[in-house]
Amino acid sequence: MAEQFVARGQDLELVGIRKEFPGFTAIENLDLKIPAGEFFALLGPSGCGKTTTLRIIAGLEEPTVGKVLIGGKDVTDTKPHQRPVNTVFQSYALFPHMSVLENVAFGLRQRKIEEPLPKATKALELVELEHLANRKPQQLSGGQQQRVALARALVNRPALLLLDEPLGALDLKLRRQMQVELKAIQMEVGLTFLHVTHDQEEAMDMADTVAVMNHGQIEQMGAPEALYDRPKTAFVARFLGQSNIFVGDVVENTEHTIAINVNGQRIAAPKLRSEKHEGKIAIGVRPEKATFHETKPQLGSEHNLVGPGEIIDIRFTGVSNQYLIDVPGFGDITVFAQNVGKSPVVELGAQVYVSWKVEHSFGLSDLPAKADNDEI
Amino acid sequence: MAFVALGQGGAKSSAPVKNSSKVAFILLAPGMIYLGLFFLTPLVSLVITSLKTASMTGVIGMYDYGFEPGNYAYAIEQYGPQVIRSFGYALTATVLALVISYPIAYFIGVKARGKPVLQALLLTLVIAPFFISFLLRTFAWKQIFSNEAPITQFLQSIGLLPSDQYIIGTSFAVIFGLTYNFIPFMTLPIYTSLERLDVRLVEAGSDLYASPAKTFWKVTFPLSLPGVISGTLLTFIPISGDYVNASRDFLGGSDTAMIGNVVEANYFRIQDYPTASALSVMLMAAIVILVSVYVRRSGTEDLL
Amino acid sequence: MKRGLPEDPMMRQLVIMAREKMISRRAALLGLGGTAAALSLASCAPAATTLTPAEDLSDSEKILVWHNWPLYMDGEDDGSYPTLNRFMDQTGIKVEYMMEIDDNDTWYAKVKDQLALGADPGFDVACPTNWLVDRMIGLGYLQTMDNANMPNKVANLESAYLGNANDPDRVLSVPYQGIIGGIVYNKKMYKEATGKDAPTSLADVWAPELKGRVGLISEMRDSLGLTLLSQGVDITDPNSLTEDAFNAAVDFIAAQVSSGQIFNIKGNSYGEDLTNGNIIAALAWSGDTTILNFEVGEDRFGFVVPDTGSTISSDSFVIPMGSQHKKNAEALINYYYDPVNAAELAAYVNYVTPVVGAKEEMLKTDPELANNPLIFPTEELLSNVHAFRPLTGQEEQRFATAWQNLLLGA
Amino acid sequence: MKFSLGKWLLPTYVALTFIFMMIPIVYTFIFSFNDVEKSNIAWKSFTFDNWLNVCAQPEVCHAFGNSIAIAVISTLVSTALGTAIAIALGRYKFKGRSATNLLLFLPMATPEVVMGAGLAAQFLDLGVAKGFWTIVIAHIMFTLSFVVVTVKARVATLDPRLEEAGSDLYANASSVFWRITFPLLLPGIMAAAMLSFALSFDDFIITQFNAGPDTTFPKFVYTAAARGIPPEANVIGSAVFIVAIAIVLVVQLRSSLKAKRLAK
Repeated sequence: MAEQFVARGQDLELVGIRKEFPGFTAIENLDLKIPAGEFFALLGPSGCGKTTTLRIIAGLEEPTVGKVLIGGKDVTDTKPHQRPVNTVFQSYALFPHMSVLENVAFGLRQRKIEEPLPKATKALELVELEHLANRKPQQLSGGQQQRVALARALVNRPALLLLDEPLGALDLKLRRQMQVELKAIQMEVGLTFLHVTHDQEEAMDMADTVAVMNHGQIEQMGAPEALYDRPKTAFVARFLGQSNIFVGDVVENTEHTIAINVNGQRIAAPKLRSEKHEGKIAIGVRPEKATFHETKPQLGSEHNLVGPGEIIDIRFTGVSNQYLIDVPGFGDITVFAQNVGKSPVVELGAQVYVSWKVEHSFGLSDLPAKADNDEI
Repeated sequence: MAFVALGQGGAKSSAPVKNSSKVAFILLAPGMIYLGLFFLTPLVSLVITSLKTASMTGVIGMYDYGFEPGNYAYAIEQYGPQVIRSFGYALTATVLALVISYPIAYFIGVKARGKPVLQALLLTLVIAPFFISFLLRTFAWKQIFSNEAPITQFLQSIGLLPSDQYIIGTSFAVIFGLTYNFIPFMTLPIYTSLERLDVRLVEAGSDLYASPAKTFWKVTFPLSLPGVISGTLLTFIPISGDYVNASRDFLGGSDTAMIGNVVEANYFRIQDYPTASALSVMLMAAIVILVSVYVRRSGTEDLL
Repeated sequence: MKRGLPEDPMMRQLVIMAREKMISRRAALLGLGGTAAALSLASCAPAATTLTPAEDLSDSEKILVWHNWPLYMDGEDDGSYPTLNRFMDQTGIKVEYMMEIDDNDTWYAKVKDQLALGADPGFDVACPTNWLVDRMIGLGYLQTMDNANMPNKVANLESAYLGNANDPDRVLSVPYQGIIGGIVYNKKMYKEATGKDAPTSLADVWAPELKGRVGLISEMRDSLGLTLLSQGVDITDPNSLTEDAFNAAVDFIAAQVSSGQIFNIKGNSYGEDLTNGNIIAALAWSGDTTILNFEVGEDRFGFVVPDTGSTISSDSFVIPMGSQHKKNAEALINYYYDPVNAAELAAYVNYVTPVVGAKEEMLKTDPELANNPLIFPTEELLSNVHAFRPLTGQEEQRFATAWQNLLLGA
Repeated sequence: MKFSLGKWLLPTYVALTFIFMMIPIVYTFIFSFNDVEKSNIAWKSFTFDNWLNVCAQPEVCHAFGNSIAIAVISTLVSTALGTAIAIALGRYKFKGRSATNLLLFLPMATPEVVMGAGLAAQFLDLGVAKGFWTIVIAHIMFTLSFVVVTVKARVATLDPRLEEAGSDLYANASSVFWRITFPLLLPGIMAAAMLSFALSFDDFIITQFNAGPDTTFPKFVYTAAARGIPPEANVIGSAVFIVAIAIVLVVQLRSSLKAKRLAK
């Protein structure tokens, strides 16, 4: 067993994982490969199967079908304690009957590693909690408990560290601070991190690679920027940030551009940024990429233009204003405008036009489901 | 049965339950086999014994396997009054215990809330009688109520008790003893459910109903019902089978015998095992029917 | 239903034998064991399993467990047990003396499983009452003792106890004490209540002045025996003591209970009711009177044999098949058949001693007690004392049930 | 209850009831100092002798020793069996769950006389001689369900993630149990063991049916009641009471103080 433990991250590979529970299927068919040393985030709404995936990797659940490989080795049939994997649980799961130090030393003791206490103390130093070593977990604040849980996992130098929404229970400020710390620690120790979260900002902020999961399947995977810039499905487009999505039949299919007809108006997207090129497709744009005009602007074919519509809601969020514009035949369109001193730019009820550059459009592989619309 | 979970609260965690029949089986098997061997099979033995016939040898205490439902008819015919008396005593003592216990449970569970030391002390006082032999306590009452004791003399002197009547040996003494002995069994479950009662509900109630009595009957009491049910069952069942209090050597007399006394006498004195078993089977059946009706009516399925 | 002679020839023979035994009153009333044993043996023979005595370890294990009744050993009140301690000193046998028998039935219920298996029932020697001894002999639960180890018994056993059909040498059970049943009463309270010095008949006990102040011992053969005698029934005779007669007596007692005449029917604790004044008079045992007086420290209680006659029974040493200390038990029996020891014991327990020479010994130490007819009954007293006739298994079951149902109330 | 809201009425009632509850206990205690030889009925004079020479009545001590031995053995077994069942019920899904619950509930809903007579009938049929071990068997049987209920309540409050965290941290199944599950369940298991001990120690009815010639403290008291309970029995009863109350008070006060501290 001991040779499995290396002070360096290892690859994780999931092959054809399927997990059925009585009455429902949590994971449909999952293939996933996380290279060693990467900070990988599994992002999705609750119930999408991400926690189940994590539990399968940790060995706490058995997959119905499929294999789990860590460092190229098939560990599907091994017990949790035999896997070079540690988990930081959402609820921290600190042992209430042991001191902080004993909690951290637990894994070391189980593996009969020499000098467990000095090593545990070192790990506590890493999370800056060595002064609380003799306290009981219940006597610590939420953030402190979270750091103990992290130290308890990290001290084992696992090939793979699993983080199950570890920041979920913290308040916003603490969460930001912990995000920074987590990332710093990951860089420092160079382990493979698999972070499960439903917080898209957290995922984008910390991860090298983000996988968006929905209904037991990974919908899209990639670097945070790429994912945000070019979502491939309506779900990703709406779960990762906000999107305005328009559905229509393809009326134009040239070398560089795809255009659809929405209620008589042409909306175009670059062909390279489109998943489908014919039939009924959906084209979207991020709200911050769109601008509005109080009078109908004269724009060329490199712009999409819809309107006029009525501003039905204005929300002030500090750095920007969010405008909700009801364009007949298009539904509600969201536009973010930088807060550059004059706020709001226009009044509620004003008639405006919305435009954006065609190069900012993205064409989706599917059509938005009703439910996805409701989420926004 | 909540009283045993004393001081542990009843917080149900939404723990995901592991799905492993194999491990569960290994954990369950020894205990369940034990109960099967020494609880269920004995009940079957009881039924078999209750149908045995007198041995052809005519030796006292010897019976042959057989099918003699007449044992039941005999038991009912011969011991009907004792059976009725048992349930009458049990019912009276249960109601008395409930009336006496509820205010105590209310005080500890609601009024003493937020004073953990007081609460702990009072709870200890409630369970204190458990720690001195039940027989010694009952015997003490016998002495306290004996004919020459001051209490009897006093009651006779003020005319509350005729001069040729005594306390010991009467139904009053037996019901008194039964009530006394089972008060803790009633208090603890009621306390447990009142302890979990959200005081804000009572406050909301008094907000809406104004009268404390109405608040009590409309809010507090219904919320404590699971404890009341648990308590009444915990009191009624053991009382209906008790034979110590009604024994002549304790608080009983010539016409206080209960089912338990009949079973004891038939078992130990005349070795009429079939009759003793038939009575036990009938007692068990009556209790099972009563419990299931009671539980169904009050809607508390989760007795454990 | 009048009961004639049984149909079964063997039973018939036994009953005839039993009746022949009654020719000598004294012999009949004290020689209880044999006839009854023969009767019950005959009736239960098919069920009796053949048990074999356990290996006797007396030579290596100097211990002995003795089950006996309370108030049945000298020095019991302060735990000093003078005669018993002397026995232990003399023989080196450590006796564990346990007051386990409060009631023949409940004691028997406790030990019968082990007896039936021939296993160690928790005692090496015990002194149950003759009717229960009969049952145990009939079932083959008892070891045969060796007279060679009990020379005192051979020499001093009251001749009236010899000559049983089933146990001619009394080697299956050896009498410990004889018990006379009669009326125990509180002298002062009785006088206050009735104006009379002492009750003379059972009718006195049922007098309205004693309403609610009468106790009854729960031993069927004594309480009902006295009642039956008062109703003119000859309790030694199956033709007189029929089931109808028995049931009539039960009904009579039941009426006394329901009218409130009888305060309680109890085992040994009737003594407590007497000492704390719950009751004034009781149908009870002779020997307890002296002990109760000793306990209260004054001559408070008296005992009378009712004019219609008293009951008598005996408690006997028995050794169960499962005992591994038969020789130790025999040594104990032999010890208590030494007249000196028997006299010392009798002076304390005040029951009828079966040991010849005990009276002479007691005359030396306590002449007054030696002339106590309750310990050394006179012929006159014995002429009015009767033993409850042996019952067949079925009879015993029915009688005992009727009696228990009375005790359980309506 | 209408009146209970009166400031003093309810506390007064509670105080009076507690005094009432204590009467026979105090009586038993006082009469343990009575200078009598045998039947401890009327008060004679004060003495410490009964306390100093408890075993002057060897039967009392013998019965007490038996009771302790039986209670210890049956508590150990029923606590082990019951804890396993409680864990299975609280942690695992399995078929026949409701049947299991029913089988566990039934002994608590069965009058003792029925259980006692039933088991005795079985021993009779099997030709088993009753004695020490049949008492132990009977006591394990009727205390088992109470152990399950008590421990189950504790299992319900135990976060299963803690056990998962243990196995995640390289602890095998037995380490997880002994280092995590067991210590966390310990308060519940201790409570169950105490309850089981108390139930066994004080049981009379089931014991009487299955004791054979062996005796226990309650059985001794029952038998002795017929001729007067010796003061030594009061001594043992009072001593057990004092020790038990001391233990319970310490445990209760400690846990309530702890709860108070944590609540802050």
